[in-house]
Amino acid sequence: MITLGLLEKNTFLEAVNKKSGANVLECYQCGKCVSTCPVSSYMDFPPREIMQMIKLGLKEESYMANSMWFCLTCSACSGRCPREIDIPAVMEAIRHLAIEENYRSENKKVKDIRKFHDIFLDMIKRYGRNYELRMMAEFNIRTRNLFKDMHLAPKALLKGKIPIGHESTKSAKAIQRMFKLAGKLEKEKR
Amino acid sequence: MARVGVFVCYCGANIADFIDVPAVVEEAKKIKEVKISVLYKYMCSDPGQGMIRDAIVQNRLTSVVVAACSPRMHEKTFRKALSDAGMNPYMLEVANIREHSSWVHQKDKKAATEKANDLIRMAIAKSIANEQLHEISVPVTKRALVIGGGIAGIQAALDIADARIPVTLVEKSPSIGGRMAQLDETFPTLDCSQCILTPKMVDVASHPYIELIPYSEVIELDGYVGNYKAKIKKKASYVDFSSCTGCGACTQKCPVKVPNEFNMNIDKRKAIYTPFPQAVPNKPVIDATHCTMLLKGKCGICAKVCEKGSINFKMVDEVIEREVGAVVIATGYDLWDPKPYEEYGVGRYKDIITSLEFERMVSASGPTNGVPIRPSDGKVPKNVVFIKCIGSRDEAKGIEYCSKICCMYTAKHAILLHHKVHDSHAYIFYMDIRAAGKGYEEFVKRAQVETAATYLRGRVSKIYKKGDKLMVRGEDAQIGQVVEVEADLVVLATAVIAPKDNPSLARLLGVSYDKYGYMSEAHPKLRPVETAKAGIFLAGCTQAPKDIPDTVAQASACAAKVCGLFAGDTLKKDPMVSTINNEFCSGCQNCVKVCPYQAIVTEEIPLGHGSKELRTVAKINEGVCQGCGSCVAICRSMAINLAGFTDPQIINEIVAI
Amino acid sequence: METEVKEAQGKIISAENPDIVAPADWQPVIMGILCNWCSYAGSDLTGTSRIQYPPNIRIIRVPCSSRVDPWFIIKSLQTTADGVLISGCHPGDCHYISGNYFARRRFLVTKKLLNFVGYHENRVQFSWVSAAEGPKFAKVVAKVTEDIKKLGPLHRYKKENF
Amino acid sequence: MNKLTYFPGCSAHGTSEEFDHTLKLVMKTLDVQMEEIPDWNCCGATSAHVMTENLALALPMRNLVLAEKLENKTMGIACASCYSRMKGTKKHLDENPEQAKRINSTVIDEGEYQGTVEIKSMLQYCFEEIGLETIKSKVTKSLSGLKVACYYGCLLTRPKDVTQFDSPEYPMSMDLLMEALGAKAMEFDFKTECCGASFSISNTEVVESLTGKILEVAKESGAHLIVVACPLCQSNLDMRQPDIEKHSGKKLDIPVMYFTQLMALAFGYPEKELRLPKHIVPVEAALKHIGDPVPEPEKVKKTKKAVEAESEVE
Ligand SMILES: Cc1cc2nc3c(=O)[nH]c(=O)nc-3n(C[C@H](O)[C@H](O)[C@H](O)COP(=O)(O)OP(=O)(O)OC[C@H]3O[C@@H](n4cnc5c(N)ncnc54)[C@H](O)[C@@H]3O)c2cc1C
Ligand SMILES: Cc1cc2nc3c(=O)[nH]c(=O)nc-3n(C[C@H](O)[C@H](O)[C@H](O)COP(=O)(O)OP(=O)(O)OC[C@H]3O[C@@H](n4cnc5c(N)ncnc54)[C@H](O)[C@@H]3O)c2cc1C
Ligand code: SF4
Ligand code: SF4
Ligand code: SF4
Ligand code: SF4
Ligand code: SF4
Ligand code: SF4
Ligand code: SF4
Ligand code: SF4
Repeated sequence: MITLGLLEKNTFLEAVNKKSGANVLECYQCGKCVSTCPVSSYMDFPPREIMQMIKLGLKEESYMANSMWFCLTCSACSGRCPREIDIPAVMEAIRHLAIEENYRSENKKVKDIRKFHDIFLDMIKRYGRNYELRMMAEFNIRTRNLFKDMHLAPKALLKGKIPIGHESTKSAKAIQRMFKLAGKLEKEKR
Repeated sequence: MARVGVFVCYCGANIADFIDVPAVVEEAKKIKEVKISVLYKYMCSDPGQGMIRDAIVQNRLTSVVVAACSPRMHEKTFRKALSDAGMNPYMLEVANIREHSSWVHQKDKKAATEKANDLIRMAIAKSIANEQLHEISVPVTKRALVIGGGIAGIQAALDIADARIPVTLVEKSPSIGGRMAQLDETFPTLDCSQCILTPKMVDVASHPYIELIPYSEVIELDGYVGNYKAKIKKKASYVDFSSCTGCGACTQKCPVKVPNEFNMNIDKRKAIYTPFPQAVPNKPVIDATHCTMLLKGKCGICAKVCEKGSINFKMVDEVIEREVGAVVIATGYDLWDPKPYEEYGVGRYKDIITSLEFERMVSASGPTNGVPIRPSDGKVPKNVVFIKCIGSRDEAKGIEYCSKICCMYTAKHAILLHHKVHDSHAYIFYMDIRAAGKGYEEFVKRAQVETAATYLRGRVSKIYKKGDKLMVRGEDAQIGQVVEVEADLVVLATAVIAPKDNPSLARLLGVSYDKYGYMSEAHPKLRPVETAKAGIFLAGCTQAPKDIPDTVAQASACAAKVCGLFAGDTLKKDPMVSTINNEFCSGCQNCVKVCPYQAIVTEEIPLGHGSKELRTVAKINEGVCQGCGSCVAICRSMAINLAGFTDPQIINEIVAI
Repeated sequence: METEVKEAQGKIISAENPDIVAPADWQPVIMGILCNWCSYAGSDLTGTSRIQYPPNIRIIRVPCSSRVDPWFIIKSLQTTADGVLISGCHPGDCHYISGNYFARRRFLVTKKLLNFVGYHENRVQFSWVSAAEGPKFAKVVAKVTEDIKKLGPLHRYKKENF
Repeated sequence: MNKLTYFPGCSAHGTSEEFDHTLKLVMKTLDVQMEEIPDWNCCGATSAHVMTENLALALPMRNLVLAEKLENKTMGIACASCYSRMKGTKKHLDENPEQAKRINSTVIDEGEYQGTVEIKSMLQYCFEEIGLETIKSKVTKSLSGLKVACYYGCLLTRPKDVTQFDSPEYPMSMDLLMEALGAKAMEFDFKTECCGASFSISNTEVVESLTGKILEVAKESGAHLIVVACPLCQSNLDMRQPDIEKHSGKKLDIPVMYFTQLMALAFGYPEKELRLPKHIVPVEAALKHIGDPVPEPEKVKKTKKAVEAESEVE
């Protein structure tokens, strides 16, 4: 059971609205997003429920949900939402707020997803471009699932599907500088 | 020189306890125009009024100021006292020293007294500038014009005509009946629509006080309440209604087939047709956009078979005029086209139909003899999915409002489906069930329990094809699961929208309409059947979506309003209206733009005395003007004055303190 | 522009014109122009409810706020009043459909003009009071009175005003 | 000769080399000169977007700044994901000039952001700039007999206010393009359903389920193969198929080709130029359908009841 006290000022709602540019209060719980969303069945709270949680000011519960990590930003839901709510922007807002406020879900899948994104960014930082084989390998090592997808690898490599070498931008320096400055901007914002 | 009488009221203790009234009486006497200033316990009582009457006569007063309660209370009472004494009643001013002073400054008698003095000074100053006014009386033409012959127009016309007031009923299509004629059985009682409607249609046709003009439109309306002049365009029907017997021989033989709009294009009609068998009038018209004779000069079969010689290919549109005193607008509604629902495959899948198409199919006299079928293969569907709020409550694709009737007719459709196809099942996707009305919730319960229709709470997000089934996907929010229903047929409860020519009609009638195109009522709660333009009323869906019970109630209310308006031989009107002094008018027409009642028109007058050249000036129709004063304030030439609230009157008040 | 009352040796000085002074017990005169259907009815309700408010306001009744000619405002400030309150129906509730809408636009322009010629913007105020808002009317009057008091007199002090 | 700035995206030189290659062939035939952005970098894909707002804007911005240095007005992007990131970024930057300035500071070495290039996906470029008529005129080998299901994925047409191209629910541009080549585009309801591309490594379970459904419906449509315009879609639909078949026990066996491969084929390039061996699900059998006899389009059958009803009106 959740006890709802006096919700004089829903600061969580305000923060999400501000960051996303959407107005969550407009959601009238029609559920069209839920049956649109390709991954709603994997979310512990599908979009409609997340909207309601924000309205109720349930900040921690929202931060600990896996929903925004599963969101593929496919915009299918927002394209159909009768109230034209930018749902992926709301998901993104919760995600960024959770990162900023250092909430970390212990859910294995969420951890995997976060790791993947970290590695991907790392890859770009190092090479300026994505190096697919290395990334797959690194992901598998870091998620302790060494042999995941490995059955695909020989065939893919053989067929030239996944190249062995990699390219990188000449100005790797420029990219690294960008990462540094962007990181600084991120901190300033807080 | 003005001679003013001041009458100060104690109002028992209400005024006297908080204002030094004797001092107020004395203060008024200081003003030189004041010829008499007196005090009385209850000014509004008979002796009080008597005092005023006597004083008027004895002191030859030219205006009267009563210092008492709010003019909203007793202005009428005191005006009557004035006229009883032979004085023009509009020479009265009331100083509101009770609501505006004694009751609101009870702790400061000095200040309350000062304020009372000021209020009385202001009233005296104003009254000196008052002019003699006379109630306006306008003649009335006792004939009503009803536009639109759906159930709303039919009911209004019958009720007015039953009061022996002549009615002209103008219907755009070849027959009256409107949407109700297309319905099968109707909620909440499941009466057969045709059975309750057709007798009324016949009554219209035979009523001695009703002139039915089908296949026509109103194209112009001039004048004002009680005195409108309407121009009506009768479209060429190419059939002489006076000789045609309605035998139908022409229709039978006509070789041209056209999609039948009455049956939602499920079947075909001929180029010469009556929209449906019970049509009133039951005379055919030729659809000029399809008849090959009219298009290419070939055919003429109908003329050959007509024994009465009623067919006339040379017929042209005709404009007729009617003088009427009141107008009832009853142009009904349209249904929203669901094409924007691309995610449902609307337009690609034949087995997705609209509610009105379903209604025609289940109608016993409909194109499929009362059995619903799948348009794709003609098979009778078993699993039927109904989706509500299509285009309604959907600002992304349709409109924001709730269409009000679809929750109910969808419940009805579930019941009717079950009646027609016993082994069928209805699934209903809904967001809310809006069943507020007498017997409505009970009716929905019937659908839920007796028919065992499955209600699923959620908006459908996608429909796709699997074999010959349509897979309908939506969330069932009650169990928090996405569900897919295998459907044979999908019925969309499409939004009710305003007829698309409502705005142009509204403009020509001079009434206002809202952003959706519905005609606007004068007040949403207290004047729901009147428009802001006096003498023009609204009935049925032309004002907002509503079901038959509400439509009929509103239509009868319109009739009552019309009868009320026509109760006397003339209409009495408050004289506090504006007039334009055309000598000052520069012709800028700013006033024309601001008048909320379109009371101001322009006219041409000679440029100077005896000059042949003309100039444009504005003119106010006192029958239409409601006396708001907008035009007065906007006129830069100071050409307009509002009786009772003239510039001199108000300036006098301002400087009187 | 200064909004605080300037007091010098027991006198109040006009915010706009230092030459205009009044004694410390000075009370402003406020001209209230109210539409008949909403605000005037609302002010009547204040009375029937016996809600007390400052006695400085003098009320003129007009059919609609759209009847208010900017000239009335100017004339009031020039001759008798230290402030003007105009009040009409809420937007959308106008008895005459759209009058208050036109009125509002006109007032904003008038206010700008008055500002331009040197009047403090609080001298002229507008409000929406419905026929049911008796308490609101009292509040509005109290606030306007308070505001005008801060601005000091507009006219050379006349004893007989108070 | 038309000139076009080209952003290939990371996979063009990797997993989707056949896309890049055939695109270049096709553009040559269509007389378009492609100029690759020198020293471009990864657009950050979903990852940057997921984790940090500033980086998600900075990475594409660098490319935009580099592209502005070239003369061409238009930039064509091969990958739908890159396209979405770049175009979304541009829209955001143009709408928030203050933030644009701030982000620009991180890549200021490359130059000042102007917002002058117009971004199009390669499909959009073919459809809008080149036009179906021109494409039709270059066809030397009609693909008639071949039935295809066009899969657009989510990012090519969504969100609408970003892409400004075709319908987000039932787009037709690729279908029309295929018909211009002579192939038959089948009615396909899952044209824009998401395949879960950004989870292709981190959450394969999700991808399998989403992809499986799309493949099934495509198969159901009667198509011989699926046509795509995005490397991520291609690799997901193609590479995952064996696993999906294994886990579901259903035979799918539906090849997934780039629209440019089919264009190259229709323009007369030999099959070996299509780099068919790179496909996990073999393509050759499907292409054998080219030249199959095409049946007359079926007439819509009128419902019997409806016809009967007609004579009862009177
Ligand atoms: C599928 C469906 C099922 C329904 N079922 C029920 C039910 O079971 N029970 C119930 O109570 N209600 C039901 N309704 C609602 C019902 O149809 C309406 O309440 C009713 O028809 C409204 O009547 P009306 O006269 O206002 O409008 P209409 O029936 O639309 O009549 C308007 C008339 O005006 C004419 N007209 C339009 N413009 C002009 C013009 N410019 N000049 C002249 N004439 C013009 C039109 O030709 C038409 O004849 C249903 C509605 C739908 C869509
Ligand atoms: C909490 C609440 C809030 C509401 N808010 C709104 C709102 O915001 N907007 C809105 O549109 N509606 C609202 N309503 C509905 C509104 O109150 C009614 O629609 C309206 O009052 C109905 O008016 P009436 O004249 O039919 O009935 P009533 O107001 O009940 O009047 C009936 C009168 O008849 C008298 N009477 C009864 N029996 C007899 C008898 N035998 N002989 C003589 N006299 C008798 C009664 O004393 C009474 O004076 C609200 C209702 C409630 C309960
Ligand atoms: S589709 Fe939009 S309105 Fe409906 S539940 Fe989802 S967010 Fe809310
Ligand atoms: S944008 Fe996210 S929430 Fe919306 S449908 Fe796609 S995955 Fe689901
Ligand atoms: S055949 Fe002649 S009389 Fe008979 S319906 Fe036709 S027009 Fe009328
Ligand atoms: S003349 Fe026209 S209406 Fe008459 S039968 Fe021929 S096609 Fe039909
Ligand atoms: S009446 Fe019911 S179905 Fe119709 S719009 Fe309103 S809620 Fe939706
Ligand atoms: S009973 Fe009242 S609150 Fe309940 S649904 Fe009906 S109208 Fe709404
Ligand atoms: S605003 Fe005055 S001057 Fe202008 S047209 Fe009207 S009456 Fe004449
Ligand atoms: S007073 Fe009002 S209603 Fe009368 S003419 Fe002027 S603007 Fe129109």
